[in-house]
Amino acid sequence: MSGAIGAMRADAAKLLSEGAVKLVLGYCVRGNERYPCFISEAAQAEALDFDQSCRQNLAAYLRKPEVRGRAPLAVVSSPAVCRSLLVLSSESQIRENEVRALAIGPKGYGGILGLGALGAWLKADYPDLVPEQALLDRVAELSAKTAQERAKFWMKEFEKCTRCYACRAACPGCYCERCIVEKNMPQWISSAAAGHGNYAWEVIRAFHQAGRCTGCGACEAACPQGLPLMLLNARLSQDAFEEFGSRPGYELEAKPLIGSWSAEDDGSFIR
Amino acid sequence: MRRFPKYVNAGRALMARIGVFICHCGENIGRTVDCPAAAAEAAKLPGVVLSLDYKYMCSDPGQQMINKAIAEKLLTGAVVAACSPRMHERTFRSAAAQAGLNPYLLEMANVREHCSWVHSERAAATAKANDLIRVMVEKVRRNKALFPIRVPVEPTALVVGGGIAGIQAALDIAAGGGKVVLVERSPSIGGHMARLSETFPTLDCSQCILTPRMVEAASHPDIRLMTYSEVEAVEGFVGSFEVTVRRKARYVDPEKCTGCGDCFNKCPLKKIPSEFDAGLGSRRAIYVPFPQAVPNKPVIDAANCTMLTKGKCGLCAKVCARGAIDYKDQDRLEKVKAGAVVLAAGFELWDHSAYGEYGGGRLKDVIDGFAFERLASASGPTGGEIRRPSDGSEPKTVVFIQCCGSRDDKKGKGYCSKICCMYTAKHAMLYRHKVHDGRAVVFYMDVRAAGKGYEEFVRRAIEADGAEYVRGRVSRVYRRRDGKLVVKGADTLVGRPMTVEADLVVLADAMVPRRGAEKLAQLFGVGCDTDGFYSEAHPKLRPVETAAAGVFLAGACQAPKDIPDSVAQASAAAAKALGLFAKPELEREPVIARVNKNLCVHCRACINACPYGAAKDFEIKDRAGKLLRVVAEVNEGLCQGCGTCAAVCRSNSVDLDGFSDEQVCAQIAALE
Amino acid sequence: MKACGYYPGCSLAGGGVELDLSIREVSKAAGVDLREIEDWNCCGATAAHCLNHDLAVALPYRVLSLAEEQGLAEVLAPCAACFSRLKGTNLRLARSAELAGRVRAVVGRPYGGGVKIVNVNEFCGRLAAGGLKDKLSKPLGLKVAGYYGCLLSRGEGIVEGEDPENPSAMDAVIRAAGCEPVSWNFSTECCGGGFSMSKTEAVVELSAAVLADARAAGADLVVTGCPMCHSNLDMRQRSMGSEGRGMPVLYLSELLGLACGLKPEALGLNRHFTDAGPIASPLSVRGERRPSECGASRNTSTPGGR
Amino acid sequence: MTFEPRITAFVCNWCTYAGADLTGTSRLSYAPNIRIVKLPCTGRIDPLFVLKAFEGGADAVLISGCHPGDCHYASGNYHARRRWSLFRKLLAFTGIDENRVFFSWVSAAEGQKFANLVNKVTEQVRAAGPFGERNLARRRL
Repeated sequence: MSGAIGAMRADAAKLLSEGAVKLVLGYCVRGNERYPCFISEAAQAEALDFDQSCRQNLAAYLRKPEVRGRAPLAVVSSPAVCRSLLVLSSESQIRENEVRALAIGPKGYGGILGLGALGAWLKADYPDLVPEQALLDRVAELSAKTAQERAKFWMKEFEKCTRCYACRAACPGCYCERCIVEKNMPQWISSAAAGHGNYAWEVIRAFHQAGRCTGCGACEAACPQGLPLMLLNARLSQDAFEEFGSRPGYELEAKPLIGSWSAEDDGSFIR
Repeated sequence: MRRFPKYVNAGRALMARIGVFICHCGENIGRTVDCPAAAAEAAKLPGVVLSLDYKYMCSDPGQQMINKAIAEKLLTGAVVAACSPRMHERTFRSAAAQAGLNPYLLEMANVREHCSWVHSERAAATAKANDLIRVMVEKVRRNKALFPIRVPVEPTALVVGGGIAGIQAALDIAAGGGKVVLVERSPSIGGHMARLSETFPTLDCSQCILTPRMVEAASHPDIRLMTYSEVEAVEGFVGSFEVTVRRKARYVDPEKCTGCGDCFNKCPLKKIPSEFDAGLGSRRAIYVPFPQAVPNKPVIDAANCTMLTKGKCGLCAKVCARGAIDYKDQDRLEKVKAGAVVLAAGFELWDHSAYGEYGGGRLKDVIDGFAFERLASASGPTGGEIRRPSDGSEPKTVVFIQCCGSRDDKKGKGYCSKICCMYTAKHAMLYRHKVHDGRAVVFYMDVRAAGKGYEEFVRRAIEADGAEYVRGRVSRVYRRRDGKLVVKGADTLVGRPMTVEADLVVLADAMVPRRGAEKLAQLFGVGCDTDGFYSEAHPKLRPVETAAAGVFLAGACQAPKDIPDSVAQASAAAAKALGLFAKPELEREPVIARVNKNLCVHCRACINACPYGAAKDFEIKDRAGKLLRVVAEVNEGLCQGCGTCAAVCRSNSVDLDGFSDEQVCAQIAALE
Repeated sequence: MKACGYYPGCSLAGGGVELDLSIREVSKAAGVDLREIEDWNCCGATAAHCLNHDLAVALPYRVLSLAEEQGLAEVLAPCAACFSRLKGTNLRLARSAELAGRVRAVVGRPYGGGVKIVNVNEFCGRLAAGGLKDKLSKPLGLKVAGYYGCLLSRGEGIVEGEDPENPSAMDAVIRAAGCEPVSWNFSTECCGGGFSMSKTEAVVELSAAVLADARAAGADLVVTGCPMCHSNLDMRQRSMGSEGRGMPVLYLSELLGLACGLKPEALGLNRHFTDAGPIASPLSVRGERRPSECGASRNTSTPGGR
Repeated sequence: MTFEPRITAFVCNWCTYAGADLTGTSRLSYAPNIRIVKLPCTGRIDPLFVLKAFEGGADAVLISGCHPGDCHYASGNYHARRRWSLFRKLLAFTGIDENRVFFSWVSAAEGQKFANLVNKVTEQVRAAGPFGERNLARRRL
């Protein structure tokens, strides 16, 4: 891994010194803490680091005008971040010439990759990036319970939500200028941090990631109340894969799952 | 300028003043719903300034009552609780419009079909009626005045495809007073029909009935032919399409050319297989596809002409007295404005090389229907004598195999190509007429001869002309060393395998859409079915329209069709186009989607989801023309108002007029 | 040495013993270690699938399950019927989890679906392009009609990469053996198959037509991969008219073996009904004596004969 | 007093609304527990509508439109089908099971089917009981 990090640092420094990018988004590790860091000088590249606990999804920064304004830029990208970049690209949020990835993962460093090359790297080294087994086990365990037990479980969890929207801020997929929860004419989702408003928010937040969630886990990691958001995301990703073969973030241009259809889609639940 | 009717107000400018009008419908509603009680209940609703019930709201006095209330109470909205809006919404909305209320500020609560007729218990029915009225009052409070979308109509039709369907549509539209631009991709109009020898069930000579139509189309002052041309791009929408047409280089100036023929008589390249003759005859590198071509002006086949490929020859330019040959000619793009489009892209025959058991396309004497047409045609490569392609001898036994590629979803197509039973009977008949001692054997699955005079025609082929009909499939055709084609099949009526030694085999290949038809459909926003045929808007009631407003279908591009069906549909498409041209402006229901461009982040979900291609990218620029950002936009002319875009928009930046988020939310909330 | 699972099935121990011999010989020459599945059972051909659909899957299932247990990722099933049953079972199990569950319960053994089944044409093709590439020292110089019959040309998803009406897998092997594949019409026509006993005259008629077409196309011999086809084409010649008689019918693996210079007897060539001697004998190769001229009776020919 | 469920139905204008009209013109009766909200197409129905209906007190929600292939807008019902196939599973995962959200295709000719549908749904919801104040999806401040 250390060789990989060295190569990544060298590439970051090279890109900056050549002027190919103006900014590199990466992580630095201090003790047990992982911070995102923004590097604009080649000399600072030594500070870059990466390990498996760097869960914050750097692609989420790409919607911020102060970051975008400094394009072209490079992002230290774990496989999940790479997938986020491809999702953003297929939703026309970032363009090929704006962003490059310094692709890095458990199998080593993949080099400086343009958006067009990310898919091939992912398919070669991480072709079936699925949620961790432990998470799937928890999903299965909860799914096996009765509807009432599930309702009770989620009621207890959702009641903790303070509606700080840290989950939204951490998610690269949540890039709307005006989030649906902030719409007030009409107010679909109550903004009060309780009851139905919390339920609607959690469910809609998850559903808006249908066919788009790359499973990076940044939302859950960001939640100060410790809500198990990844249970929702994983369940939805699992359903989307099993029913529609959805594998978001492997293609540069992909039709959105919600917003496309096939005559062969399952209709057995419709009477 | 839009011309708006002058309404009392535009809706929300004033505090809501809503009138509720409850109809007894004689006893139909009144028997189960306590209408006076419902009126009293409605009067208590916020914003309701007037609540009445009456025996027959749709009667003249009933409508007068609404009119009067609108005028006197200065209503900003009205709810009529009566029958289904499918019944009388139009009635009440026009009454409202007459009284000066924007018609889209009136809604109906369906208390008859959805309430009094389906429930018998009076209290429950009245309670439900109250709910339905309350929901509609809440909706109307949030209704906006809407105005029919008016689109100016360019009274020109673009007809794509110059076969019989396209020609017929063009002639009918021109006869009805419209103008037509007829785009045909080959050098001549006429299509497949020009290649046929005779037509079923009358055995009319195909060219004799077609060529006068071709000439008529060419000489009509309101029809402009654009042959050797293809549609390149489409912009705009119903009423005002702007279509870019690629005019392919002909290398012959049609203005100067007199069609004398010196050039193609001198062209030294004589052995190019003629597409028109299904490869059985040949043409030159400068050619007219067939003698009766319209326009009768040659083109140069750039792929074969040595002057164009190697810069050697130039003979045609030397012999052309008019100097019409221009080797430097280039493709040109031309824009055409049209209010309506008729797609008549036609068909082609399925490539039977997928049938390995029939020789996989490798056997010279296994031919398709068009090749047989050309053999039988007096103007064909054999002058109308049936000769087999391999050695030019007269075939003494011809086997016709029906359903080659049709009704075979494993190797071919699942559908029935509809015309093959008939043309096979015709082929067998023509063959027997020409080769009296010959044997015509037809293998069929079923004979589908539904049509005027069709069954009789098939009977005639069998009984009068002695065609041998064998019900069964052919399992294999192979060429024996002596040149005979051995046809192995089964006679399923007798229950025996049988073998025929034939000299010629004619396959009735399935009809499939033309290559490139799908691309053309995409340009116009027209859907295709799984087989690539163009999708009509409704299989029963709108068989000529498409999902794209103002784009109509004619002929075999929609489904396999024979000539009379193609012509009938072409005339229907022409009537549709003329219907559009009857008024200078189009009026459309104003239920359309709108994008809030301030909020849109251009995730393109709506653009992907829109079935009409109405949602498109829109570039926001500053005054200097600098691109600020890209958002989505809905084209009013194309949007049909389904609202799918609004539902896929995560930030709800798209909304639907008439069924807006606010309206629906208020309706749901009113059900508490 | 490369290993490959081996499922001989019943016919390779009986009427198709030459196929067994030749396969084993060419495998040895190519350095492929054939590992016979231990405790294999009948594949179910040809009757099981007409009588009991579950049984028709359960029998091959057990074979596949054993192969998987014995660590065989790939199994060669030289008999065309065995191949079809085994591979067809793989396909059916993959298509229906319900069926897989039911059969698993009946057989009482697990099977994960991971055993690949290879037929004789694929196998010979692989050897010719691989292990035998440098050993094909004896170009035979004959005109060969490759006969596929039904089971090696048909079956959606079973015979892969072939046009069922115009198969070509044998061509490369025939060329590798230094022969010329002839273009003929009957490469997939029916030989009469299992009617050999019950309707012998039909089989004789059909098989004779196949041999006659091969002859008309100028073939010196016919090769096949199917023991059933082979027995019909080879054994029934005596009952045929002159159009069928005297055409040597070899297994594709035998042809390959001859081209490697292996001994004809070792390949089983002496076991055929119709004499393959002229071809098998090194002296008479290259058409010095056209096999079709050697007449109907196998007694008139040189070595071999049973 | 027996529990009378409240069912909110979101239906498309072209098929199910017309089918419900046909139920009326055929005078077929059904349980009076349903309230129809008409929309142009099932494609228009946002998951938010369903959540709002539960918030507002519905015990169940019914969504119904044109059969596959019959959509007036060509593909709105296909969009809806895909959307709901996932959303209903998400709802079930969070405790709103198949006794609360129903889907159906009812054509303009299926008056009897509509009546049967409403009756069956009403029965099923009646058996399941009130959606309940205890449910978070309902509970308000």
